[in-house]
Amino acid sequence: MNLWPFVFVLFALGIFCLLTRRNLIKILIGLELLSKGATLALIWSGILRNSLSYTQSLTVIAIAIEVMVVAVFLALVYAFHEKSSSLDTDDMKRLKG
Amino acid sequence: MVYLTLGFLLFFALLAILLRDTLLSVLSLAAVSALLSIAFYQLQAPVAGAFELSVGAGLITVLAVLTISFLQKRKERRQPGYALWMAFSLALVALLFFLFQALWPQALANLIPQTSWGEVGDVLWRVRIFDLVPQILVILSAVLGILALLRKEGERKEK
Amino acid sequence: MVELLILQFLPLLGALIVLLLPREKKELAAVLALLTSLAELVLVFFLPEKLTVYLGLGLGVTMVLAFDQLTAIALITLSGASVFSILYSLRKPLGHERTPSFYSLILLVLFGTVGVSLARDLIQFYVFWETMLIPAWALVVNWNDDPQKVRYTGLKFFIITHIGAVLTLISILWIYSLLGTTNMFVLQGLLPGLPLSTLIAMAALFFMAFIVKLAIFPFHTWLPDAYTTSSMPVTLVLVGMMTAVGIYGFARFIPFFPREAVSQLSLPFLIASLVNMFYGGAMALQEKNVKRLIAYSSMSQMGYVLFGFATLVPLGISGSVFNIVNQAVTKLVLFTSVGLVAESASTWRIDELGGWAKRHPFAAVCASASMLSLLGAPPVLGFWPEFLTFSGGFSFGNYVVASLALVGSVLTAAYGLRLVRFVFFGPLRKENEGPVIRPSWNASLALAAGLLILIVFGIYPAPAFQLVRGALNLLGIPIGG
Amino acid sequence: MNLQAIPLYLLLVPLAGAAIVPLLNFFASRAVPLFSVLVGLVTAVIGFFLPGEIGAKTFSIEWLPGLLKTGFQLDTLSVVPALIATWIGFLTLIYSLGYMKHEENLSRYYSLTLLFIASMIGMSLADNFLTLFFFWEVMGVCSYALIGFFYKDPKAASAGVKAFLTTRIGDIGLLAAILTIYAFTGTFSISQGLAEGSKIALPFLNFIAFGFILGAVGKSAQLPLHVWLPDAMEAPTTISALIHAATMVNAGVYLLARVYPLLSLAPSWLVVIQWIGALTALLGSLLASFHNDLKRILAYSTISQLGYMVLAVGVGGVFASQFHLFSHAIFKALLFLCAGAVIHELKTRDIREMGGLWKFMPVTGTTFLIGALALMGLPVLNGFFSKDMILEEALLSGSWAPLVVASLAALLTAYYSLRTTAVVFWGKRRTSAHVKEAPAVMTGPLTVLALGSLVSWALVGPLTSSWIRTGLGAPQINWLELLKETFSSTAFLITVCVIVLGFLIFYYRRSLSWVKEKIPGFFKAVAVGLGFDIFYGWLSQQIYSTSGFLNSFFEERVMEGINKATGKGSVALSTSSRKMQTGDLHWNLLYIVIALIVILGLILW
Repeated sequence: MNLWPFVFVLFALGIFCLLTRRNLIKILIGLELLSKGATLALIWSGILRNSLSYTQSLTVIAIAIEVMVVAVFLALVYAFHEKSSSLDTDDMKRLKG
Repeated sequence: MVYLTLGFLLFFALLAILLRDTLLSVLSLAAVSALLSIAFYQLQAPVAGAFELSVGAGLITVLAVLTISFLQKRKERRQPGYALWMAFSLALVALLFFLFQALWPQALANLIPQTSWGEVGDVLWRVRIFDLVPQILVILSAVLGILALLRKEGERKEK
Repeated sequence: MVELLILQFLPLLGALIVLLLPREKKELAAVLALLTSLAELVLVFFLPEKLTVYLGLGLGVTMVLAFDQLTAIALITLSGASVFSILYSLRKPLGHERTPSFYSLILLVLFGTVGVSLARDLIQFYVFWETMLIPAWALVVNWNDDPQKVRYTGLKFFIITHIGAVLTLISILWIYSLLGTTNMFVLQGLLPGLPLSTLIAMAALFFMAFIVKLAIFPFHTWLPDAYTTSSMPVTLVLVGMMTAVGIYGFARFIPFFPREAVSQLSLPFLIASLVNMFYGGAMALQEKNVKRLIAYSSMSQMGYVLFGFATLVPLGISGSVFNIVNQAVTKLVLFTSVGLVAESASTWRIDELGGWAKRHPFAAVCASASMLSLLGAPPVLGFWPEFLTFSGGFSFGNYVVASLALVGSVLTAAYGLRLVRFVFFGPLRKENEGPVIRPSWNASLALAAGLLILIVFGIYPAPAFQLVRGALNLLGIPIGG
Repeated sequence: MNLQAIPLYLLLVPLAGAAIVPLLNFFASRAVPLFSVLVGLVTAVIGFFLPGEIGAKTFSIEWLPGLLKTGFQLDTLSVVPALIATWIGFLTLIYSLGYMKHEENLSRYYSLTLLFIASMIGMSLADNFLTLFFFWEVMGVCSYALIGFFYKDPKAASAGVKAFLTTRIGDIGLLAAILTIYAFTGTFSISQGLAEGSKIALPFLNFIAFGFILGAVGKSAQLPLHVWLPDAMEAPTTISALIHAATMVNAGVYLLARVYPLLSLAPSWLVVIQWIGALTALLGSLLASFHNDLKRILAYSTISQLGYMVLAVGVGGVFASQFHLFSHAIFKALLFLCAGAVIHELKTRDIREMGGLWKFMPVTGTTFLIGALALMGLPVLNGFFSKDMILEEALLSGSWAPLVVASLAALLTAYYSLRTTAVVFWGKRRTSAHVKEAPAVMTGPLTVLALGSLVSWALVGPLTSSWIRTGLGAPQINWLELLKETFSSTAFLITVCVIVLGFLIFYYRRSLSWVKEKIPGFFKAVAVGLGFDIFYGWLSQQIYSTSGFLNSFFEERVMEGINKATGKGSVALSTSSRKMQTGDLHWNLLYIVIALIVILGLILW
């Protein structure tokens, strides 16, 4: 059996979400999907190389860090909303050259 | 069996993307991670599964829902018609990945050293100790960052 | 061993301590900085002839510090110059701008220069080179007389000097990529193995940093502005330490590269030096602003220094190494003595000065002595380096170039005499008859020390020349019997 | 004392004096003049022992380790200028007690004068070219500083600068010659350098000879670099007497005599030397004849006398040149000091305001007359013998044209010396200023010098007896033979005729005034010194304006333009490239994804 397609589809979905959705929460979801794909890829390759415990530990670390990312991201979202009372990425054009 | 789980997972992921209501999409994201943890169990990776379930499905969802309920913004605005090139990019990415997979079948897996390790805990505390330290640093910095962001809010409110 | 480490890291320590002082403790900061530089100066004399230290910093990084006579010359000059400028800067009442950070920056510059002159590892050399440049830039930008021009000046200084430094870095990395080490002792043996064209290109790239620092012709534009806009102590730092380090770099790395490679660069260097002499001389001849005048004079003097190196003849190189000391002392004294006058006349315009010998006799004497030393006339120090340089030129065998350089020295005489004549001689102008800012004891002390060095070594140069000779013998450039 | 060290003492005593005087000035400024005179006295006393040292081997000092050991070379050629510097310097110092009494910054004056005496001694006694050049330059520096002694006066300051620059041009020639010799023979030693001169190829010999001649021309104010000497008269008169008449200006002639063996290897340059000397002699005497500034008259006459010496070297009469140098030093110093006494009284230098001073200052008048007679070369005065010897050498060497020119110059010399004496001391008074004889400290030296110019020629015996060492062959004669020879020589006839003619011209100058109407342009030209100064002024102005143009155009426009252009270019680059920054989050994300893919591909390649 081969789980790579699922990994790739997860990735693709995540990227699709990141690129298309304009809501910050949706972008968070895109990130989440990407990381899910990553963890899945880790576990699966662990299985392939039968060093599962090793990859599990990696996964654990990845998840922990992922949580941190999400927390900070949400804080950012909150701050942005406080500032511009919107969650729309069209309203963050400050970096426009 | 795993296929079924992952199929559901993909379905919920699509749902999470497509739903207009952010709250619902967050919930479906929780479903995704729950399914993922189940898949982990099925793949004899219980520890990772437990973590995924507790953290991925639990904590993140709670945080997201909290934020949404703070912000009172459930509805997402309508998308402008970017769909064409978005779909194109999606196709491109998927194509690239499949191409990649076709070219180097085992490449990704080969990144993992092929060794029979002991228990996860041993691995974490013996082998990957080098990761744990930075991880702690990451956690600290994240906490600090959040605090900073929220404190800014407080100040702005005072003004 | 340990004394070398002290020598290297004492200025850094001093800089940190001074930096931590509260803002209003100006005198304390000045005195601390002065003591640090003095300690450096004294320490040099207690070091053994030859000393090498490998200092492992972990992660495979090893500092290579070595002390020999050439380094000694550079160190004496550098620490002496920093003592001089700090001494000049702490006159009472201390200017509002003389904050602890000012002094700690000066000490940082000293730290960088000491590191440059001790480094025997190319990467280390580069790192210390930057360590020297950045505080100098901060000094130039923050302590200036001309706030609206300084932004441009600082930018120019930073960019041009860094272009040179980066070219040197490229050469260093190139050497590393080919030979796999940056330890100069090892490279000394490995370099001759490389193909000649590569060596020539490497050397040319490597010397760029020093060429820029010596303000050789196309890269000179930073120098007059930097000298002019920055306030006197900063100018003294630039004059005393930057120049010395530039010359030291040449002296250290011309023997470092294989001779056949460097000899290919000899002719371009000769031409550049001639251009520098005449161009700088012409600029200085017509310049109205005293500071710019001295800056351009320094430019043309650097032409002579480069000339000495470019001859690749032991005599010429010894002349230029001698110039490490001579240029620093001469220009410090000249700048200070003229600067005292200009500050009490509150103008730098040469045509608004005049007749100050009556009111600043000591400054007049110092200025005349240093001017003579500038144009290489005995019985002051400047005669010997200039003579050695020219004799190198004639031993080199290119009589046309050597004679041209001699003719250039007449130009030097012209602007030097013009400077002293229009600042100190002639009738005193009405508007200059206001109260004179007497040079406070420390400025006079610094001047007197400089004057003493100028005259004593001008009459009996043997000790200094002995040092130079020993240094060059160690580098495999034998002079005389 | 250890006789070996006499030259060293002779050098070090005035040097130490020069160093001590400024320190002394701090607490006992009154004592400075007396102290300096004392130092001068000690030096003069030591000087008496110097001739006994001739040919002695002296120790040498390691000056530049491994490169240069410097010592003393003691032969007649080198001892004579040293002694002149010592003794005339001493007399001048005494004279200064009276002359400089009312000036300020006396410590500077005395210190520099002592330094100058020391450097003249060092220059002439040096046994290697580098030391010679060192002291040569120190002399130049002292002369610069002393010309500018009255620095408040712009004329004086500019004159100092002019003197330094002009001599500097000569000095680089000298330095070039020295270094070329070093490049070929690997030694700075004079004797070795001269001995091995024959090994040098002819083109380089020519280069060397040119360098030496340039140096001599600059230092002893020969054509065309003579312009600095008249301006140097802004110095105190004592300085003019010591430096610009007796000692420093002779250095050039001394140098030529010293390196004569090398010059004789490049004979074409000897001719050049002859002509330089002859023309300078003529030019100097011509300008002196029509000038009204007393000191400038003497300056021009110095120039012309130096021309004689150079001519003598050119025709191979090295001894003659040195003999004339000796005599000239004495009587020209005398003339200058007398002029100083007069100027000190009248506070003017224009001879048209003088006249009839004879009965007010008899000593000065008499001594001046003696000096003037020696200058015009009247028999049994020292100037007569030496000048006669020069003319005779010219005769013997058969170089006629320079001889004719030189005789013409001698004629004019006779004329202007008579004219000056007459205008200043005879005739009726033209000024109402109250005039009295100079004090004893000033007349004393005058008398000594006057006696010297009467009898100094009798020293020809000892001079020639030890002359052999210099290897510049000259007949060994004592004073009796000198008398015989001189009065029996053809040159004597020339001298006599010339003097008589000059006297006649002077006597009938009123009736000769029609010449002025005939050729006014010539006199105008003479009045401006034949336009040398104008030319040099124009030249320096050109250089100055050229550099000004260089600055305003090249430095300000081109170089700054390059800098500014670089800045503008980079700014333009950034403004054009900022289009890439669409502030749109999704674009950034897309970039990130692409980069991710690329990096992944690279890793797994």
